[in-house]
Amino acid sequence: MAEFASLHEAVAELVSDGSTVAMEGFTHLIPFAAGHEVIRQGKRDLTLVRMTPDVIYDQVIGSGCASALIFSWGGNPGVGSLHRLRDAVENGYPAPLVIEEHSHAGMAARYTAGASGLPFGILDGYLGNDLAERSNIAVIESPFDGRRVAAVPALEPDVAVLHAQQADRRGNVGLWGITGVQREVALASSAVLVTVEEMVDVLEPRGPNAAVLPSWTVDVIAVVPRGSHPSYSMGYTTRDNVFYTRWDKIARDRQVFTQWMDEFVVGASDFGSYLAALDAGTLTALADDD
Amino acid sequence: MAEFASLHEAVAELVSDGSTVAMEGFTHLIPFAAGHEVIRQGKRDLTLVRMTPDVIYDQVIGSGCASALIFSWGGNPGVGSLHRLRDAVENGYPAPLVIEEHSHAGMAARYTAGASGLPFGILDGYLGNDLAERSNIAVIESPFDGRRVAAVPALEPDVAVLHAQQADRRGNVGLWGITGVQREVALASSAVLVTVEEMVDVLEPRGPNAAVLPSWTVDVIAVVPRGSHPSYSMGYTTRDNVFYTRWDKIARDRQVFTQWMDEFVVGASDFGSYLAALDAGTLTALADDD
Amino acid sequence: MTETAYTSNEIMSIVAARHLNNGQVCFVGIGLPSEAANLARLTHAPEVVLIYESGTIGTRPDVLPLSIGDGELAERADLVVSVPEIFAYWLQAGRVDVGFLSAAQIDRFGNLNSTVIGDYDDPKVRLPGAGGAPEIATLAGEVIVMLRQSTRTFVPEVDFISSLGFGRDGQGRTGTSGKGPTVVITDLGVLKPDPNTNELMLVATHPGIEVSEVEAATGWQLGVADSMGRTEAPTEVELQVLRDLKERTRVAHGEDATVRPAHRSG
Amino acid sequence: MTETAYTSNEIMSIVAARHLNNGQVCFVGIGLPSEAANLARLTHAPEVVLIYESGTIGTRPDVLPLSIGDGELAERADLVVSVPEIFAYWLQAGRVDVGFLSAAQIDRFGNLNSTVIGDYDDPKVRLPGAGGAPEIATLAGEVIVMLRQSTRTFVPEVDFISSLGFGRDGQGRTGTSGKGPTVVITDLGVLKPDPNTNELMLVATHPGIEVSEVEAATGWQLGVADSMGRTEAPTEVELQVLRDLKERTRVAHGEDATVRPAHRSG
Repeated sequence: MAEFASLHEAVAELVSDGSTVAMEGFTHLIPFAAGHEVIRQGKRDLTLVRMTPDVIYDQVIGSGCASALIFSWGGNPGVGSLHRLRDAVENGYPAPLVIEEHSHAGMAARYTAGASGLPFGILDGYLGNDLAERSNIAVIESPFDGRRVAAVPALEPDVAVLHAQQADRRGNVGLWGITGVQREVALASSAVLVTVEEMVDVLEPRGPNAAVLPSWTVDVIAVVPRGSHPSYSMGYTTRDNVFYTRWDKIARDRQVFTQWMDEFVVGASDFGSYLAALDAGTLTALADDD
Repeated sequence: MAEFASLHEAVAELVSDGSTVAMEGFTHLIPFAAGHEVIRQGKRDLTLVRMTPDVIYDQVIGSGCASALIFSWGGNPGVGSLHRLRDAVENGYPAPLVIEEHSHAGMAARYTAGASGLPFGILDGYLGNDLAERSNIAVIESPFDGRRVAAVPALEPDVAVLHAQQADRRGNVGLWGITGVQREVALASSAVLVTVEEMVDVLEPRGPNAAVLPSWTVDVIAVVPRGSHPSYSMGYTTRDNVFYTRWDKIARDRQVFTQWMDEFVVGASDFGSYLAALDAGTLTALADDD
Repeated sequence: MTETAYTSNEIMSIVAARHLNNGQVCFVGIGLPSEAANLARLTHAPEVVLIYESGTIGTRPDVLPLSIGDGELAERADLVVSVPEIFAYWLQAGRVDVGFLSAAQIDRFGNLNSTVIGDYDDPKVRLPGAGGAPEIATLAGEVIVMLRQSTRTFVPEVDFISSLGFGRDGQGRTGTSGKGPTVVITDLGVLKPDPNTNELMLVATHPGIEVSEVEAATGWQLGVADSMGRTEAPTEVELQVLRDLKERTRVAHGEDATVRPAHRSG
Repeated sequence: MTETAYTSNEIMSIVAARHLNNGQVCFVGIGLPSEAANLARLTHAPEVVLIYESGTIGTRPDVLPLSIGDGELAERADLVVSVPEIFAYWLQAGRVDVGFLSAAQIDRFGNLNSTVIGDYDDPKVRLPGAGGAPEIATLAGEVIVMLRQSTRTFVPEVDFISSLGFGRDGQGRTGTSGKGPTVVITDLGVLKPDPNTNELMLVATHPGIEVSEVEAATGWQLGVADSMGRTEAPTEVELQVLRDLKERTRVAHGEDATVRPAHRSG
């Protein structure tokens, strides 16, 4: 059964230096508050996993918490590059980052194999491109008709870190809308940390594609309203497109980045300071000032 | 885009002698009306596919429409044997029936491979039992850690025959509750025939696990209220447990079976006669009379 | 005897229910396994998680389902998933602690037959088939078998292994992640595999049942544990909860209450 | 000229939209591909089925999404599925007629690079990566590429093949089910693979664009079709529908309307 805890306690309990951590979300329900807490607690040497690393991984990588990244697309959605990710890969700043990259279909098959307890997954993929030789891909033949398919090893992170809309009092987690690979990640990982917008008596999806993670598949839940900002939580918050645009300017400069992180994340007591700055309109002031 | 048609037209268009037909449903949403129409049109030499053949396949097999059955569990749920299925397998009556049997997990993996366009599926299954040597199973090793898994060939029926709760006017099909392997069967099959309880302006699921088959994945839809009797359509009808009990008596005797089929299926103009007898309380009179 | 009278089905369900611990995740079959699992949930194991192969997870039916896909199971579940998912993401991934199985036959090494009596290609009795059991038997953490005991059901060697116990030689579980049948509960007593040979041996008899009766109902020379146990009689609470459950089921499904009498008078 | 003035992005979107037929199933990327696909849907192809890799199927956004996972896409979809499913059940199973792709670089055999400029292990520019494109490139019935044309983007050979066109020798599609890039739409004209060599050649120029301009913007000796076509100028309707869509988008997302001015004054 899932236990409820503060976000500080949840991260301290589940994320260790050296952990393989998957903070997932396909532009929706991205666990920013949890990512901030990982940075605040100064975790080191993490292997980050995610299909679509975006601004939160830019922040974690730029803060020197990670030594490796397993991914398929890393960018600021609708805006452009992740400058901290690029600085790490291109210049080894603030620390070198070992990358292992796949296609989306390959990552999805890896997570699915992990969630299914299989040693590998198969897909009609990795044909004719240069990804195959950069990743751990095998080709196997169908024992029935000889057709060749790609095989990819199961992906089983130590910790899945997710944001969802609701948890009920028994610790069942409800999410809906675009749910990406979140169910597969939760079921593939050894431990599951979930932040939620709200605790409710009964899960009540307010959109399509409703899913439930039963309490017994979740380890720790922290209630963190607006915890997916600047991404969104369908039915609760909308995407802060302005923030994503401003992030480009903040992350482009090492010093501005560090100053921003110090002010709103590292030097803050919790996610509340960040939300207060957001409400006061000062969160992206560093990007306005030049 | 799906077209709407009468059930007579739908079956005539999509089901041919010799077709491989999967009338699926996991005790819920079983396409009885469509199965009756297949019998009424005197289809022959069908290869029937289903994880859980139940009373409708007892009727189809007993009527001599099938020459083969691919399945994993064939019984009258909560009651006992399917006497017509047994008579075909044990005595070749009314015609011999070639069977190919799997475990549920194996059938699910076969349908999933079919829905995914893969030549085969893999599972941790068929260990230490006598099914493996009776079916087309292979063992393959993980190219990454050598762990052995079972491989099963993709299953791609010619026609999926399903019952669902709703279709909207554009031909999108909505179903909910226990949906079994219905989505996988629809996506694995070359053609899809769906009967629905009701045509609606907007799909409105009234239960958990709502799913949609988009119009362009469906070939023909026939509106047949109560078309899943004696199984049920969550939100519309309840399971007729009495019918299943009575069926045991009807199917046990070749002559009683034939008389019942002649009266309510073969000799009827359409599913309406069957429903009229149901409402009049005469549908299972043959089982009362001894 | 001073205890309340009870039927042999009742004691099977009650003893099986006692083997399920609170908080365990249990993959349940229809019939006696479902009755036992729900009895456990309604007595000492309120947080047991019941999974049915129709895709219902964490279900708390108020009445017993007649089929594995009753609407009751879906309406009262924490979540409902597809059948491919229930086998891949939930059973295969090792999330099931206990599988509850029954069968037509069991042999001395706990192998189960639900496929065929006689020759496969020329069967004496064609049974329904294996269903979900083969993978429950190998992937659930352990398996509890429930089966009424007679020389027809407890045979030296099954005609067909639908679901693996310990194999034809008692040492056939190589490559399986689960422990297999750790306990077999019958209407006469309780059997467990011998720690060395994995041959099923009698470890307890139900109240009023003699060892000789169990031996006579077994198709092989039944071994008996050094320290034979005696099943504790059903408590008033166990019987009451079970009977209430079955009465609710009878009323809800309407079969006996409204149909059988009409049938008898017809 | 008598036509309404238009931008180079606008003609790219309009020409690309014309290549999409009513009723086709289209796997759409963010940016210009999304703009073009929705323009087609709002003009001549109302029954086009748009799929985004976030799992939204048959979506009809009223405004353009800024990210591949905008709520707008989910709210206005016929159905929303998981990401593993969108790739396995929908793309891989061959249900997608047209894939719309973009990239940082394309080479003369239509291979796409969105991974890295320079050496992989010591990159000059680390790009976002391949995302969903590698399998769209091999599994969609055909691929439409949209890319602004310059010698930096149209190179003889890409540094890294993220998504297969016709391979490094133009004959590298063995084993793929889709036809690959059948058309490349740029701000200057339209290119198609030569039927024999699969080398991209110019088949049409946009209004006001000379062949020499396209040649100058191409990193290899560009072949030109025997019968060169001329892109029909955008119609009033095409331009109006596109501009209305972009205006709705601007207002909905609020970026330019409310934020940029504040920023400029900041």
